[in-house]
Amino acid sequence: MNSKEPVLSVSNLSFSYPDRSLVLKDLNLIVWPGERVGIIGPNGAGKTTFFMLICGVLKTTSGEIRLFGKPVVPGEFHPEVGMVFQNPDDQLFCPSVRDDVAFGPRNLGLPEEEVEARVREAFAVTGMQELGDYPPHHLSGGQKRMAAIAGVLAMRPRLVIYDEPTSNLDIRYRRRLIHFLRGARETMLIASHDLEFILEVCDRVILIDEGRIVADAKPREVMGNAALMEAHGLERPHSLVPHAEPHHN
Amino acid sequence: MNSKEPVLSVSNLSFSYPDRSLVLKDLNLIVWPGERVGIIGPNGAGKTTFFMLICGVLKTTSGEIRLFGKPVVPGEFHPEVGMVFQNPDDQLFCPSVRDDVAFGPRNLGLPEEEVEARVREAFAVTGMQELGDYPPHHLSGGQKRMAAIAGVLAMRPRLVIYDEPTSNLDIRYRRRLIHFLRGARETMLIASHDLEFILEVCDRVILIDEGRIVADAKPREVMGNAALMEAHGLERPHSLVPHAEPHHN
Amino acid sequence: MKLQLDEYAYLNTPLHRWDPRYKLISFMVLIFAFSFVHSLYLLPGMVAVSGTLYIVSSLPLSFLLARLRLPGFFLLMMAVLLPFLSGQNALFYLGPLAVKQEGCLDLLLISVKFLCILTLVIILFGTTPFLTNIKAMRALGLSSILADMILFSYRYLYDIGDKLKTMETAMKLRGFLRRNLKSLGTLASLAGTILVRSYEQSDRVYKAMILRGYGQAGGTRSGPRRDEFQAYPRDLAGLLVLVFIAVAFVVAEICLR
Amino acid sequence: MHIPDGVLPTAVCLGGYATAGAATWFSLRKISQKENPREGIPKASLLTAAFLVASWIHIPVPPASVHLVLNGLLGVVLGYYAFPAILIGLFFQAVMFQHGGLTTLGVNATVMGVPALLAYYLFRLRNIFGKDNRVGTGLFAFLAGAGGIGLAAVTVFVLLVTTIPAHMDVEAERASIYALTLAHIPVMIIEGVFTAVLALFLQRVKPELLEGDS
Ligand SMILES: Nc1ncnc2c1ncn2[C@@H]1O[C@H](COP(=O)(O)OP(=O)(O)OP(=O)(O)O)[C@@H](O)[C@H]1O
Ligand SMILES: Nc1ncnc2c1ncn2[C@@H]1O[C@H](COP(=O)(O)OP(=O)(O)OP(=O)(O)O)[C@@H](O)[C@H]1O
Ligand SMILES: [Mg+2]
Ligand SMILES: [Mg+2]
Repeated sequence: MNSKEPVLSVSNLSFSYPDRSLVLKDLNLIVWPGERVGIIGPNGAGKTTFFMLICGVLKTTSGEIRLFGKPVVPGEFHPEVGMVFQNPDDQLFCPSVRDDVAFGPRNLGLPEEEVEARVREAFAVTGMQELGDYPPHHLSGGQKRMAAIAGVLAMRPRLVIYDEPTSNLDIRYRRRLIHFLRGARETMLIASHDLEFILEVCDRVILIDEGRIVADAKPREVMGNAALMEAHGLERPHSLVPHAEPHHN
Repeated sequence: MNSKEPVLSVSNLSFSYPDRSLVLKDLNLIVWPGERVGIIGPNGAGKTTFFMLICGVLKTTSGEIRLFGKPVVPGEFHPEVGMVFQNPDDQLFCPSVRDDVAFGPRNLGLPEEEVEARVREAFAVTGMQELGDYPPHHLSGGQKRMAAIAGVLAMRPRLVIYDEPTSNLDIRYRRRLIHFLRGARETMLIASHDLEFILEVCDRVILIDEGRIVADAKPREVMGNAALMEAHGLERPHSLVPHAEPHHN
Repeated sequence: MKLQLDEYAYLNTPLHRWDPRYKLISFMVLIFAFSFVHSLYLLPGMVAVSGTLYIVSSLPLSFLLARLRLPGFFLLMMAVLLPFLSGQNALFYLGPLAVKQEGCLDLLLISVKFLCILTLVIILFGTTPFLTNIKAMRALGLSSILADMILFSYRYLYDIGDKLKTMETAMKLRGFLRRNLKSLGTLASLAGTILVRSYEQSDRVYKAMILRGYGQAGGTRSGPRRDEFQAYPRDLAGLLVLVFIAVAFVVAEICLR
Repeated sequence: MHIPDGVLPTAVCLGGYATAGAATWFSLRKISQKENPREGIPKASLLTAAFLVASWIHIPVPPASVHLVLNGLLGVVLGYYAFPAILIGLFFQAVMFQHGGLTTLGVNATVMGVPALLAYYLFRLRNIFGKDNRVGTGLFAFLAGAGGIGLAAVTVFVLLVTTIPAHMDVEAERASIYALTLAHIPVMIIEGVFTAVLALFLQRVKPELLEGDS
């Protein structure tokens, strides 16, 4: 997998909000194609801020971010990168689900048949076909999340960023999402407080606290380390406590 | 505990929305003082609707709900009942956290010293003292949730209803909430998709699916029953799978 | 919150099948022709035209009646004032007040025109999904800034309406009763919170939009292209029929003056 | 408050569309001069929806309750976006709630929107006292709120009374305009107070929202 150039490379990144200094402090990180990187850490650790910087929505205070070898220019649009926001309400801004999914491909300037095809494909992946004509605000929480994901996938990004994808999902939808993510081929960054979910989906975990990367290793190594987890206000997930009876195949 | 009159008694309750019939079907339920009742079930099961009916926000289609022996009259105010909404933003509408917490006691017509005392007490319980002068929309998700809880507690309700209290909370805040709820003396109804949380806090669990009560028993009985849980799109929580190493004292 | 303007837009009648762009133009022309009418002799014709269209649309009568409630107040106010204020020739006396002939005729004219135009508006927006109508307006050349604003506001109207309802509930649960003017301050902070939350949400929405290429290749257009609509000769025929009727009313009005 | 269909002569309706078109053009030009117009669209749309919703809050005026129009406040908060916002808000009200009308959309938008723009200019005068002065903000917000609705009301009455009853004599016309205007003074006071309280709330919680043009 490491044969090609990195998808994302971050060097010496620091960031301050006007009224809050050094939310991120000297971050270094390289993500390779096909990796599924989980990002964990307490509320206010800086996860969302980090994602906004990667997308060029916020401007770095110092340091550099490169996507697919090219430096990120704030305010510029990067069709290779898709982001699913923490709150799907922020992301579903069109009056119908179908319009929302078509929004991105249309902005790419694709011809109408190609837009159609993309929408159909994204619907098929997320299982949203029947809900296409619904207004997004009539959907349940789980369906909204799936619609937001469909909207991002329709742009065929090579890197997808998910910010807390399981919050407000019931267990049925959560399982569907796990299933779908494990089958996907894009590179992913996933921030979540749901550690069991990270454990099931990711092949690498980064622990952030107070704007610093505290650990970066295989999920079982980071999250199985009870001392490390507790030092950063987290807990070892239940499934990493040794069990008498196996319960995942 | 069963010595006194029930806090809540629901008999043959059914409910339909104008455009969606029988969201709740023939519910029967009695809750005794001091009970901590967890309510679980998939998205759209009817949990929030049930809470709205108890508070008299919605009007029952048929059947009866009694609180502390008196029938619930829709639109009437019940100071004995407090509700923490699924989304704390819906609940925080004053310019500062302190004003927000004082809002309820002021509406009760209490003298200003008493209002003060209530606010101080609610702050102490939730640990919000330092944030009193902040505007609620500058708080983080977890702090907003705690502020909403403080506002409800300041009214000293005898029955408190929590709708998804842990969604968007990080593990630190979640643990603090568990701690606080386990120490509280009020009767509680708690709806949540976080089954581990329900397991730690409640002494009784009700499983609702498609508007019907499917199970009503001790948490370990309901949630430990893998067949029952899976039949209703749920999963047995990890901590109920037999363990080799104890991890809760 | 339910507005259910396009509750019956799924029905299948000639009016429902009509290309929304042609329907929009035809109805607007007819509506303006109706508003031009002043002659009492043309009123039966107006009632006949709008009544026929309503029957063709297959919308239930209750749908129309439910929508009359709010504007009904305005009519009531006119009914109370006009017959007494307008004109010289008293028809009869109600105690000391003279009920004047001209006033009554004014009232008749205004109410009939009002009802007929209202019926047309309800057919226009009741037989096409609202969004399709906005898309048709854009296809007809409505400024894309305005069209985008309409689409986004429509989208958030429901959202914010639901928020308001939930917040009012939360206030009531904490003992807030709007009994007197003293609650003005609390209601103002309720409205203020709605504004602040919408403003902050708009910031996040904007970020989500640029991440999906808003304002890139396709300009500010977020909706459909012109080729979403397809017109057939029967769409044009419908347009010609309604425009002909509209012209007939205008000509008749001018001749009768 | 909004004039329904079928009441005004066609010439007045078309005139209304002309003035509304001019005001919209003026506003959009000011907007494109000032800031990134792309950024303004989601902001203005969300606030348009929020204002429409806020105007559904009913204010208890014993023994009844009233809904506010809030056009003065709209000017105070939205600045040059106020006119397009009012145009769209009235369009929704006309087609969804049959409040106002399609032929009279231009007239209604002019009647509500021009006072909103004036209220915006009036509110900017608070800078005499400095942006953080609460007395200045409260005072000018009251004037903007009361003036916005007052001006709109008087214009509506003049339009209605002079155009509808074709057979009314001048004397009676003038008398009824005065009467209707006087009857509206309590409404003006309530709108003014509400706008002032709300502006003070915003100044405390989210001062950016009051800057309208920034
Ligand atoms: N616009 C802003 N202005 C100032 N400070 C901000 C802003 N947004 C976030 N912050 C602060 O920056 C820090 C990092 O916030 P961020 O949203 O990145 O955290 P997070 O890791 O995503 O947390 P969560 O788990 O709650 O989503 C927090 O302390 C937060 O209060
Ligand atoms: N205002 C409404 N009008 C019509 N249907 C509604 C309304 N509110 C909820 N419903 C429907 O009623 C059902 C029950 O909704 P409810 O909100 O009670 O579910 P819930 O158990 O709280 O779900 P969640 O876990 O997502 O919070 C759902 O199918 C929902 O779509
Ligand atoms: Mg975050
Ligand atoms: Mg719910």
